[in-house]
Amino acid sequence: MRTDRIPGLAIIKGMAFAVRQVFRPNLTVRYPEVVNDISPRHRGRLILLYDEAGSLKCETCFQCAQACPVECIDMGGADTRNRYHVHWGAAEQYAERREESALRRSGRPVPDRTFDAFERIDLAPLDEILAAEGHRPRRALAILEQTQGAYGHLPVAALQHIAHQTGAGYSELYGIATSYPHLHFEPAVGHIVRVCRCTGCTLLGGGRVLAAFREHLGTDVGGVSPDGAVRLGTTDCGGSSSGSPYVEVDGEALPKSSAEDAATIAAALRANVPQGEMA
Amino acid sequence: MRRTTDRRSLQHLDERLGDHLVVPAEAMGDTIELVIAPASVPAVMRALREDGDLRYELLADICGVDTGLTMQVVYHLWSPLSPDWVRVIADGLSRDDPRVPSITFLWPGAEWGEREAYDMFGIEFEGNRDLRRIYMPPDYLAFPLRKDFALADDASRGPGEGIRHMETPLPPGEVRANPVIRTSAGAGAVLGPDGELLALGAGSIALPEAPDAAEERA
Amino acid sequence: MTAASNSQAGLSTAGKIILPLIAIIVVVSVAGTILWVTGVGVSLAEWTLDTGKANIEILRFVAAATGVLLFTIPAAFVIIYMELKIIAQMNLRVGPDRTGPWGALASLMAGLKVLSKEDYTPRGVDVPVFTLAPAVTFLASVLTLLVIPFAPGMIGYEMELGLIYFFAAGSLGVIGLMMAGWSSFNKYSLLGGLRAAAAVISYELPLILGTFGVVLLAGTLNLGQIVENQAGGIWNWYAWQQPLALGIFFIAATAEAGRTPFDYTEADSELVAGFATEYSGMRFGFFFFAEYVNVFILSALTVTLFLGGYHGILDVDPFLSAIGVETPVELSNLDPGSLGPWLLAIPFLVPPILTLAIAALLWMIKTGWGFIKSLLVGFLLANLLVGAIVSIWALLSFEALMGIVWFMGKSFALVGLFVMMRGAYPRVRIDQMMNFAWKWLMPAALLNIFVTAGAIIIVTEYLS
Amino acid sequence: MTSDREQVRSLDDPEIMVQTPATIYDAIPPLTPRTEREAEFYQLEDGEMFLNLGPQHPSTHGVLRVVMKIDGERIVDVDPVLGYLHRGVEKICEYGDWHHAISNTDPLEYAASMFSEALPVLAAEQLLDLEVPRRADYIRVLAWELNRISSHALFIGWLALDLGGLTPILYGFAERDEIVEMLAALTGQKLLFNYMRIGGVNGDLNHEFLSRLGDWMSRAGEHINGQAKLMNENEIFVNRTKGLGVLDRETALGLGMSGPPLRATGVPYDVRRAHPYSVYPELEFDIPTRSDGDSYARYLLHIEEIKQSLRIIDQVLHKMPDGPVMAKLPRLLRIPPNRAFAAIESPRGQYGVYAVSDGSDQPFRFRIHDPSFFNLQAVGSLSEGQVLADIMAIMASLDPIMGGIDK
Repeated sequence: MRTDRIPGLAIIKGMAFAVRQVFRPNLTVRYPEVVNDISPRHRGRLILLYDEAGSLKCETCFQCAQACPVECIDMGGADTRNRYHVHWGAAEQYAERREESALRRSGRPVPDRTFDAFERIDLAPLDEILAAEGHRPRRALAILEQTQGAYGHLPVAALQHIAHQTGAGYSELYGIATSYPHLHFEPAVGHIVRVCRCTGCTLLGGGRVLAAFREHLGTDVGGVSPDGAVRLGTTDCGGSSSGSPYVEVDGEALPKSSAEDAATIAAALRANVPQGEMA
Repeated sequence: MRRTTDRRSLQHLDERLGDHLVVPAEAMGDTIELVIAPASVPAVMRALREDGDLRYELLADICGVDTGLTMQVVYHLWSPLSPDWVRVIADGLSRDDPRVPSITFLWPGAEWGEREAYDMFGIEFEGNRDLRRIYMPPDYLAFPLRKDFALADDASRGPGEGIRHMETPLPPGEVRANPVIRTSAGAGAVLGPDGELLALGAGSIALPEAPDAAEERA
Repeated sequence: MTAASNSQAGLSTAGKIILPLIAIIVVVSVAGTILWVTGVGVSLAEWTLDTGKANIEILRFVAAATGVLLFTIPAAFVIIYMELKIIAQMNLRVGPDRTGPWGALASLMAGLKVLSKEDYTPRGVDVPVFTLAPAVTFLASVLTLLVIPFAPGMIGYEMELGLIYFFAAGSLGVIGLMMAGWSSFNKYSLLGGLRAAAAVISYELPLILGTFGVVLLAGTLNLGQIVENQAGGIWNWYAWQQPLALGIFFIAATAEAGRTPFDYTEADSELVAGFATEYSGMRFGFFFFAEYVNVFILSALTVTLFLGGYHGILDVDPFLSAIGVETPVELSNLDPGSLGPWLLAIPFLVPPILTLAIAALLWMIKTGWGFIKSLLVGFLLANLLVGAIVSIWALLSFEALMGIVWFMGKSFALVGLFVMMRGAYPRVRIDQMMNFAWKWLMPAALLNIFVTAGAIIIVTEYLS
Repeated sequence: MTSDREQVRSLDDPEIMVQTPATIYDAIPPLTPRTEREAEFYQLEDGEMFLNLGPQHPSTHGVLRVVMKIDGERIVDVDPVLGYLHRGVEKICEYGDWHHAISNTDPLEYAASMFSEALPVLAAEQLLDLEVPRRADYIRVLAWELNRISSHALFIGWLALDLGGLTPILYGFAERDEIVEMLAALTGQKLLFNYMRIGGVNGDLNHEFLSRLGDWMSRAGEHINGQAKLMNENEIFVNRTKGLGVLDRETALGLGMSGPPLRATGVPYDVRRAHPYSVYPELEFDIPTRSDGDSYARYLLHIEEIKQSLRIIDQVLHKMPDGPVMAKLPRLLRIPPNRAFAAIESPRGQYGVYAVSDGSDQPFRFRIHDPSFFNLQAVGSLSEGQVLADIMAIMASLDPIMGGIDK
C-alpha cells in the first residue's frame, strides 16, 4: 500500500524560503514612472518618418510590405483623390486571396476560390450605392443598410464586393452586419415582428407579449413561423417604451400592445393582411 | 563541413544492403545516402535497425519530398556506433498515386511523421493505423506542399525569378492557366503541357530514375 | 423608429431620480404630522415597542444576522487585498499599487468591477438552480459567523450547540458548489462540482472529529463558554493541550475552504475555473466572496477553539491594578480630577504631539509628500485616531475593545498563513488528497479523541 | 491534379454558418471515421464521455486540442488534434529566398528562437560547404547556451504552474528577463532575435552586452536555485511528479523522441555530442542522463543541464578568439543543387532541417523536424489510466511548444 509520507520538513523549508523572499527588493519596474533603458541596438521600434516639411515620408508604395519576409506589415493608403482604396495585407494560409495593388495601379483582384461557391449577384445597384457613399469604409453601416434595401437581404457576395471596394476587411463588415438586429443575411421573409426585452419593457409585461407571440407564431426568437410568413426577433427600445412593451412590426412601432392583441397581430400577419387594418 | 570519417560503415552498408540499393551508397559530407525503391523500404529499415553492428535505432526524421517529377520519402537515422546520419531515400513514387509501406511497425513514433507526409503530399503509407490529416481541416481537398499547389497569392511568388516583372492584369473571372511549376529538373527544363518532363535543365538534381519507374514511364 | 416619448421620459436622468424622492418626502412628512397631531402616532409607537419587547429574541437574531452579513463584506475585501499583496511580495512582485495608497482599494475596485459586469446566463443552463447556487454558497458560509464570539459581550447569537450549528451551516456551502457545477451546461464545471462533493465530505469528518478533543476538555458545545475556559494567559489555551487536534483541524480547514494545496474545486490549470466556469458578473462575485469569507471563518473558528478566542496573550488585569487602574475600566469610575494639573495638558498637548508624530512618519517613509502636505494629512489622521479610540472606549468597556483587537489580530494572522500557503505550494492530486484524508487524518483524529478521553478519566478519577 | 471544386463546402465557409443555425441540442453529426484508429477512438462504452482539452485551455502551452475519452476522472484514451497554429512555414520558405527562411523559422520554437533561426543558417552553410569564422561560431554557441538557460527557466516555471504553484513561474521569468535583456543588448530583440546570418552573425559583441553578461555571471542561476529550493524536495511536488508518465528506453526510442525526455530514460543522445557541429567538440561538458524516465527525472535533468550550460558559457568566454563575424557571401545567394540534413540540440531535443537546393536562390524543399512534435506523441501512450490532473503534469514535463509542432 503506497502510504504518502506525512509532509515533513521540506514543506516547511519551502514556506520559509518563500517568506524570506518577501523581504527581498521587488523586481517589477513601475513602467510609467520608471522607463527601462533601451539598448542602442534595439530593432523593435516601427517609426513612420516625417520629412522637414512635416508631411509623412511614406507614400504607400508597399515596397516594405512586399519585402517583409514574414509578411507581417499590413498597410492601407489613400491615393491622391483621397479615396481609401489601396490595401496590402498578409496572405492568409495557402489559398487565401490578396488584393494586388502594387505601385498604386488599380489591379484586378486575383480570383479567390473560397468565394466561388456563392451565387453571383448583379453588382450594379451595389456599385451605385458605393459611388454615392464615396467608397468610404467609415460609411459601412449606411452602405449595408442601403444594400439590404436594394437586395432585400445581405448576400455574402455583396459583402465581399463592399470589402474589396472600400478596403474594409470582410470580417469587419461581417461583424458590423451581425451586430445590428435589423440587418440579416437570410433572404427576406414576409414580416418581421420584434419585441423589446429591456428591463423597462419586461416590467411592463414584455415577457407575456413575447410568450404570446412564441405560442401563436409557433417559433422561438430568431426563428421563422412554420408557414414562413413571419419572423420573430428582439430589439431594444432605447428606453422609450412608454407605458406598454415596445412591439415593432416591419420597422414601425405598434402603440399600446399587450398579450391579447399579440395573438391578433400574429394571426393578421400570417394571413398577410397589410399593417393598416391591424388593431 | 565534416567529411565522413568512417569508411567502414560505408562498405558495410554497401555489401549488407547491396541488392536493394538503386545507386551504390554515397557519402555526402557527414551523411551516408542510400537510394532504394519504395517496395524495399521495410526490409532495408529492419536491416538497418536490427543488424548487430549497424544499430541505426534512432529515427532522426521522416519526411516527404515532391521533386516535381516523382515523389520521395526520406528517412534519416542515427546510430550510437557512428556520428554520421544515414539518409534513406525511397524514390520513384508516382505523383498521381504515391504509395509506400509504413515503418510504424519498427518505430511507432513515425505515425505522426507519416500523417504529416500524407497531409502535405498525399503519400499513402500502407500499414499506418491512423493515416488522416494532421494539420489541415478534415474536409480540405488539396495537398498544400505539392509543387503543383501554387499559392494563389501572387505576392508570394519568390524573387527567385529575377526582377519582379509587372503582372499583366487578367480579365475578371480568369484563372492563371498554367502556374509556373518548379521541378528539380533545374531551371530551363522543358515541360510538356501537363507537366511531364521532356528535357532536363542545367543544374538538375533529378535523381537517376529508379529501374521500375523508368519502365513504367516508357 | 423612435417611439413616442411621454412626459416622464422628457426629464433628464437626474430629474427621474429626484422627482420620486421629493414625492416620498412630502407624503411621509404630511402623514407623520397628521398621525402625531391626532395622537394615533403615539399609541402606534407604544404598540411597536411592546411587541418588540415581547419577542426580543427574534429582533436580536435579525440584528445579529444583518450585522454579521454587513461585517463579512469589508472582511472579504481586506482578505482579498492581503492575498494580492502577500503573494506578490513572495513572487518578488509589487502587487496592486495604483488604486488608493499602496493599492489598498484594489479589492474594492475588483468588487465594483464584478458588480458592473453583466451576469450572463448561457443557453442550455438549468436557470433556477444556476441563479440560486451562488446565493446558497454565500449565505451558508456567512451564517456560520453568528455563533463566533468576537469579544466578551459581542456574540451574534449565544447558542448552547454553537459548534454543531457551525458545522451544519458550513456544510451547506458544498450543496451550492454542486448546484453550480451540475446546472451549468459544461463538462468542466460538472467535474468541478463532483470533485467538491467527494472531497469535502471526506474532509468534513476529520474537521469535526478534530474538534471533539476540545469539546471533551471544555465539556460544552457553546463557543462562548469554550473561549471563557481559555481565559488567563497563553498557557491555558487549548492549543497546548490539543496540538495534534490543531494540526488535523488546520489541514482539514484548508481542504474545506478549497485553498491550495487542496485547491481541487477551482483548479484553474485543470478544470479551467471548476464549478464557476460559466459564471460571470456578480454571481461569480458571490462565489469569489464566499471562498474568502470561508477562509476568514475557518481561521476564526481555529482561533476560538484552540488559540483562546478574544483572550490576550497575558492577562492584563494584574498589571493594571498594580498601576492603580482598577479593572474592568468603566468610563464612569475614571475620575478626571485625580489627574490634577495634567488635566489641562491633555487637550492642549496630545493633539499637536500626535499630529507631529504622524506627520514625521509620513514625511520620512519617502511617500514623496512635502512637509506641509504630510503635516496636513498627519493632523487629519491624528484626529481620526483619537476620535476612534475615544468613541470605542466610550461605547464598550475596556476589555471588549481589547477582545476585538486580539480576536481580529489572531484571525487575520491565520488568514495570512492560508494566503502564504497559496503562494508557496503546488496542488495535490485529488486521489492523493482523499487517500491522505482517509488513511492519515481520520486515524489521527480518532487517536486524539481516545487519548483525550483517557486522560480526562485518569485526571478526574485517580488524581483529584 | 487537385480535384476541381464541386459543391463541397469547407467548414469555415461563412455561408454554412448563416444558413443552418445549430440549435444547442442536436449534436453536429461526427465525421464518418476514416481510419481504424479513429473508429476505435470514437466508440463510447457506458459511463464514458468525451472531454475537449480544447484549443483554448489554460495549460496546453499554446493552441493544442486533446480530445480525451474519460470515465469519471480516469482517462481512457487520448487523441491530440493539431493544426490550429499551422502557418505553412515550409511552403512559405519555398517561396522566399534563403535569407527569408531565417525570419520565417524564427517564430517556430519561440521560447528559444536562437535555435530555431539557426536551422536555415546551418543548412545553407552545409549545402555551400562554407567555413564560418571561428569568432562567429563562438558567439553562436554563447547565444545558444544563454537562450537554453532562459528556456529551461521557463520550463520549470510552467511545470510548477501546471501543478498549481504560483511562485516558481515568477522566478523563472525573473531569470529569463535578465538573460533576454542581455541578448536584446546584443541582437536588438527580446523574443525573436533574428541574429543569425548565413555565414556568421548579425553583429559583434558590444560593450553593453558584455557588461550585463559580466554582472549576471556573478549571480547566474540564482532564481533557478530559488525554484529548485521551492520544489525539489517538496513532498506535494514530488508526489505529483515522481512515478508519473514513466517512459522506458525502448518506447522512447520507438517514438522518435529526443532531448530531455529521451535522456531521462538513460539514452545519452545529445546532438552536441552525438553529431558534433560548430565548436562543441572543443568544449568539454558532459551530458546528464537519468534512468527512471518519469516527470521528476525530466525536471531534475533540466536543472543539471542549466549547470552544464553555465560551464560552457565560462569556457566560451575564455576561449573567444577575435576576427571577423561574417563570411564573404554574394548578395543574391544561389546555392548549387545539393541535399543536407542539419541538426541542432535545442532545449526540447533534436531540432533538424532537411534542406534541398536546386540552383535557384529559393530552397527547393525545406523540411523542419521539430522535437516536441515527436515528444508530444508520448502523451497518447502515457496518459491511459491516469487521472485528469495528471495529463497536465505529463504534458508540462514534455515541454511542448505549439509554434514548432504546428509549423
